[in-house]
Amino acid sequence: MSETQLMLDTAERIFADHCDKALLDAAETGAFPRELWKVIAESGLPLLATPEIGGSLTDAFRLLRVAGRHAVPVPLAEALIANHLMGLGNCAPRASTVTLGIADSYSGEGAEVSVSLSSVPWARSVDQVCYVIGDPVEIILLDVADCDVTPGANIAGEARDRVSFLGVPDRCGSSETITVETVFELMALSRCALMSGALERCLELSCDYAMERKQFGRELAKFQAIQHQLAVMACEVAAAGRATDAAIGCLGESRFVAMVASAKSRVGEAAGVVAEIAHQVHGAMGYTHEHRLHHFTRRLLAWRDEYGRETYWQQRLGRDAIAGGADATWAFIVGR
Amino acid sequence: MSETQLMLDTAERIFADHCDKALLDAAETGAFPRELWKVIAESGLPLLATPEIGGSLTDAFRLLRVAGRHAVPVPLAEALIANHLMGLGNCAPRASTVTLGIADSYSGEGAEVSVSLSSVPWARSVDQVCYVIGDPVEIILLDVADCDVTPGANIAGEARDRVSFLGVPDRCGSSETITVETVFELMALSRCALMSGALERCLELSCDYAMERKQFGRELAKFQAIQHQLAVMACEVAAAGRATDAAIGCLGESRFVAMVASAKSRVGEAAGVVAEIAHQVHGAMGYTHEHRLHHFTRRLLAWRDEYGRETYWQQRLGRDAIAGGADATWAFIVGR
Amino acid sequence: MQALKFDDIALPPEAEALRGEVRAFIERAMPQDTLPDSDFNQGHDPAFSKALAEQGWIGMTWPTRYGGGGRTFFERYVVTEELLAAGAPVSAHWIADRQSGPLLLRYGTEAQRERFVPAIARGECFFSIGMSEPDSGSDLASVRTRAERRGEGYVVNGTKVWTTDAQRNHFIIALVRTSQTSENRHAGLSQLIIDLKGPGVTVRPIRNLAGDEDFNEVVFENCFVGADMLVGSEGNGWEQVTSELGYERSGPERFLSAFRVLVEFVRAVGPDPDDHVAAVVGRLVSHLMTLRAMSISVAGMLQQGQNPALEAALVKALGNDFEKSVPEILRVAAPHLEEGSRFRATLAQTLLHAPSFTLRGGTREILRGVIARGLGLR
Amino acid sequence: MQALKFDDIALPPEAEALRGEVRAFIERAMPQDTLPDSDFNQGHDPAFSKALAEQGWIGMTWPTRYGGGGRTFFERYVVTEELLAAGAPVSAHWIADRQSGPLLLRYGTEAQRERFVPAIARGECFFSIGMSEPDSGSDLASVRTRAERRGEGYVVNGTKVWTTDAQRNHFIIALVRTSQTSENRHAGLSQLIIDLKGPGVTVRPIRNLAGDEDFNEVVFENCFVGADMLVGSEGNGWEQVTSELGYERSGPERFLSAFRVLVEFVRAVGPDPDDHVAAVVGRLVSHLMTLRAMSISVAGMLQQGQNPALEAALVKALGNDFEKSVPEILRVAAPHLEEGSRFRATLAQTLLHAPSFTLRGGTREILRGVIARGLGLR
Repeated sequence: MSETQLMLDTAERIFADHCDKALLDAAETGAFPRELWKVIAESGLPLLATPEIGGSLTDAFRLLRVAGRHAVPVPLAEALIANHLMGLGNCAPRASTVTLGIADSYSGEGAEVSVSLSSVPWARSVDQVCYVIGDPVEIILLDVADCDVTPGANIAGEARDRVSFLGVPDRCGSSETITVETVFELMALSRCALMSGALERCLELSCDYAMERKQFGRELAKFQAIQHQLAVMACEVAAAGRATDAAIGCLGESRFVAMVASAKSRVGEAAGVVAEIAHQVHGAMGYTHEHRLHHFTRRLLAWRDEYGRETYWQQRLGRDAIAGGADATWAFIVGR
Repeated sequence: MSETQLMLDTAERIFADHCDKALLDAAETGAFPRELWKVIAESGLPLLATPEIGGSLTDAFRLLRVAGRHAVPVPLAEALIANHLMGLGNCAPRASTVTLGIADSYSGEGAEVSVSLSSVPWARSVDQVCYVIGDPVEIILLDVADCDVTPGANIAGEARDRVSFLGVPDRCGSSETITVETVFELMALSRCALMSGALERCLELSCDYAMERKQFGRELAKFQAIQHQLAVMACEVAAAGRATDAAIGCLGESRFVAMVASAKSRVGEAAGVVAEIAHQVHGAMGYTHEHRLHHFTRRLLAWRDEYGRETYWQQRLGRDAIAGGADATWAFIVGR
Repeated sequence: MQALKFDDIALPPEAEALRGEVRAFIERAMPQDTLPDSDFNQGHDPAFSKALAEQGWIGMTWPTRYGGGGRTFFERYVVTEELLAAGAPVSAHWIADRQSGPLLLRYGTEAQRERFVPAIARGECFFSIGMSEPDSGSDLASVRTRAERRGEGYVVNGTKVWTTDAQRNHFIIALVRTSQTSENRHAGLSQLIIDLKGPGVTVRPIRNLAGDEDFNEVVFENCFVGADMLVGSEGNGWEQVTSELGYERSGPERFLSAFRVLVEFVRAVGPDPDDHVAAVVGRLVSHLMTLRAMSISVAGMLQQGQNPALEAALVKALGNDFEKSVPEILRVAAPHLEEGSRFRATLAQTLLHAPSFTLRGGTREILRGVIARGLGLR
Repeated sequence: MQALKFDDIALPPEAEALRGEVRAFIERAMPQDTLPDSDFNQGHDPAFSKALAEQGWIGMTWPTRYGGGGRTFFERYVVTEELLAAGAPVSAHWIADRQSGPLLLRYGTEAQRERFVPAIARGECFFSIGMSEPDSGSDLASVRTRAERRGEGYVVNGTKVWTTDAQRNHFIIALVRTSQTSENRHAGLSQLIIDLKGPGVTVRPIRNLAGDEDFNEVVFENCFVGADMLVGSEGNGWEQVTSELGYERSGPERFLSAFRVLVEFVRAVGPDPDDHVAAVVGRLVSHLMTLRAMSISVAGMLQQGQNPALEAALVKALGNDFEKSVPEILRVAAPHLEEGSRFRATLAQTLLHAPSFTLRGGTREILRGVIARGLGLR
């Protein structure tokens, strides 16, 4: 635990040092923050979930929550999971920088394949793109140099690129312990963790602003209506954090899918409510580009859509809950 | 217009004089308020929408709004529409008391029919039950004495009886100007009008209570959070009233169905919000049977379900709106 | 701003081990003639409470020397949530088990503990709460019921109101004023145990809007109460009540009150509903799973001796809003509302009781105020 | 409690007669290169405004002797709602048409009327509002920009902020302090017309979170303004501003801002969606039909010379909450969010702009306060 805390403190320091307003603004115009990425890589953080260094996926998701607090504009979630997958494939992590995508069209016989991946974070700026395919899954690495990359961005200005590849990819092992679905679930959880951090930050920014800003001669925080809005916000932030932790706590268990479904849905709901209240409290100031609030609120709006909207996960969770029949609804919720 | 106002004032006086707490309580245990019904009948109000006395359906719905303000526990809406239907069928209104139902199962050849109607207001206490059937519609009157009546009640304790009949009913004419659906729509609008009145009353009761009741040394009304809740309530009450009036204003027009759908859905939504806030503001006091608030809030909960829940009308309205295609959405809303 | 801290605590194996037993008991002991209701205020059934006590499931966390079970909060949590989820009738022993027992163990005299606590644990002694008064609302410090010293005890005069089950329970622990109002509105209050069937006490049931009689008005007229019935020390009532309110903060009863509506909804929609119905169920399930995890965190933090006051208020505020929303959400999501179906009956019952959900232990306004204070805003 | 009074007013035939013409014009004049946006703040297009003016649809209700159309509020209503529903670019002339023109007609000097009003009606003269300041928030009485008498005019110093389109428009009507703050915070304020391109005025665009520059900071440094640019009388600014805010109270712009998202949603789901999608559309349509009826009532009551202040605030508060909820509701109701679809693009644009919906003419808090006052609660 204390080793984990040490790691989180290190990460917090790195992120706080580097992720200032200027860096976030630059990243959102498409400038990859190489210096930050180098520091992060040197710290070993992207390897946290590879068996080699004894780290765990649990720590990786805790790290992402801290990253969310700072809107860290690098593909850290992708690198963490890609390296984890390479580890599962018994393939040593590379010195190269790597991102991760989901193959949305794939064909190929023999060695040569044609694959395309949409919305890959920062594909344009890294060395390799990882994805998984098949059953049992093969872990594949593409050299970006061999790919067609079309830059794109999500609503938060985060790089989300389209990647096409035709050729013989680098197959770096396979795994029986996971499926293509598992990777989707892990990535959904990564967005929960990132959102939980960003939500905390929105609450802090809003409370600070309310304490500081005066209107009609007294601080906003003294108005009962504002207090109640911030209370509602705190409820949502707390629920999101708890739902995320609960899912992280079930990694590797049979409950995991249900917990991820619950978390992604619950956190996604919180994201909408919190973003709205945060802007409501901040007024015109929070609507400016100059204020840092929007780096967090726009990411919330983007991340809640990535790897399954609320509706998607609610349908899955609902069908699973219903499957056992009405009298087993409670047992489903409790997990036993 | 002034004649209408005179009628509404008369009605207001009759309802205010008679519909006290004791009468409402008694009616909810199943005791039909005969004295009140007699006074109403003598005033001619139930005949407001029959061609004979030159009244109009518009006035009938305005009257129902006043009735809703007093939770008048007699089948006034049913009598108004039944008498209107008898008028359409060129059949003189009877001296007898009448209610109205929707046939939910019907069979019969020749003169003899078997029909059953569910949730008929006060069937047990009136002389006749009116319903319509067929295309073109026939207006039918059943003598309650010839029916099987199973007493029942809705969530508000209002008499809603099941009526079965086997035999030769009293056919009192037919009409080409309406359909079975029209009657359903008129009844849905009757519930909008009743709810609009009850909603206004809930707002009044809540504002009065907040002005009167002290907590922590000052009136509830002085707390910003309570003010804001009452403001939200006022918005809903206003919307419900306006939606109802708009539908009443379209009686006989091709827009009528859309306007009723919009009104029943919008008013039903308002009912839930307003009932909740009213109880929130009233605290424990409003939860007691002794307080009059619940006569209105429970009726709101009942009436929003009668003649089509929100969902039902939303689906119909939505399908109609979609039918013209995306670029005609606006024209649908405007009605041209 | 104070950080929101919910430790990632799961129920330990020894608590989970109990679950099967509890379910088997419920299967056996659940009355068949009423609609199950997850609202802890519904269903006052002394026989059921007695049977529960025989399992050792009342006063579970209390010391064995007072008839308690010496078990953990987690074990109690499992029993409580299973009972509520099943809609079992728990109202008779509820307050005694959750509030009065712990209060007496903490502040009571040895004689009080010996007299009342084992009886509660046996399911033979039921308590009511005597806090609210006709004009107090959420403002407990405005209590006006007076207790004047007279000989070996107190003479009590005044009126308590909204006292759940006072007409059925044995005792009330009343918050009374033992000295005049001073500058400090919280001073001069004390707690007395009063026999609800004793002389000088009149209990008048108050019908609620659903037609049931759960609430009561309790009037004390020159009611003599022995000094040995003073709980804790004279004048310390405010502090005691405040800590007592802590017990009712964030258990599963804070978000499960409408649970049976969900169960009947799932039954009504059948095994293969459309996408929207599935999503509605999934959404409510995700809220329940999350609230439950938060609530278990608070239980665990209490077990570790922490004081998670802000976190408890968050659970309570969220849970309250959630349980009120459940019947409204399921009502419009239901494909049909069949007359006479279990879903419709459960829905109607819960809709009528829903206004009472927020009356318990602080309105929404009060809770949000507590949270705002926790956030450092006031 | 004051009764809520919405007369059942429908648009009269002469107003409806205009609708076809307006639609034909939009069909013809609508720019093809941008996504239609129903937010009145989006789309500053002087050419479009000019074309609109040529139809006689700017300053429609103003006297013909000042270049106005002498038409009714109802006719203006039809033009406005058709433009917004189509997502036409109306931002350039919006403030001049809705606020500045009426203000000058009511309070301006004859010379001001003759100079500005016909130019506005020709679509050649655009105005901005100069009320908010860096520290004022919703509290307009705290204005600190000073205007000191100097010779034949005033010297203005201070900063206005959140001034929409100041970098593109011609004039600003600034609320300034012409005498020292006194006990009465509302005294000593005046309104001046200031040339945004003139000496002593610096306009700095403020980028918003969507990356656009609509807002500006407007700095006055020893900016000389002739006395003939004083609107109304010196010291009467507060009253004038309050009546000016009335003009922006409850038109269709209060609930249509997100309308194009609904249109694209209907396009995306196709002609035969499932029941839930149909219900979602029906629900939003019912809200729109209701808000529109309420809004037309207010227009009609204004036309009759009534002052429906409470009713206007109700429409605005409801409309605001509604238009913010639209993108959120449609986002989760959409069966899929196809990358690159018009629905997704419109949704994203509206989600980013949604925080600004409540910044206009009073936050939710302010509006609810106005309503509470109307209800007699404060």
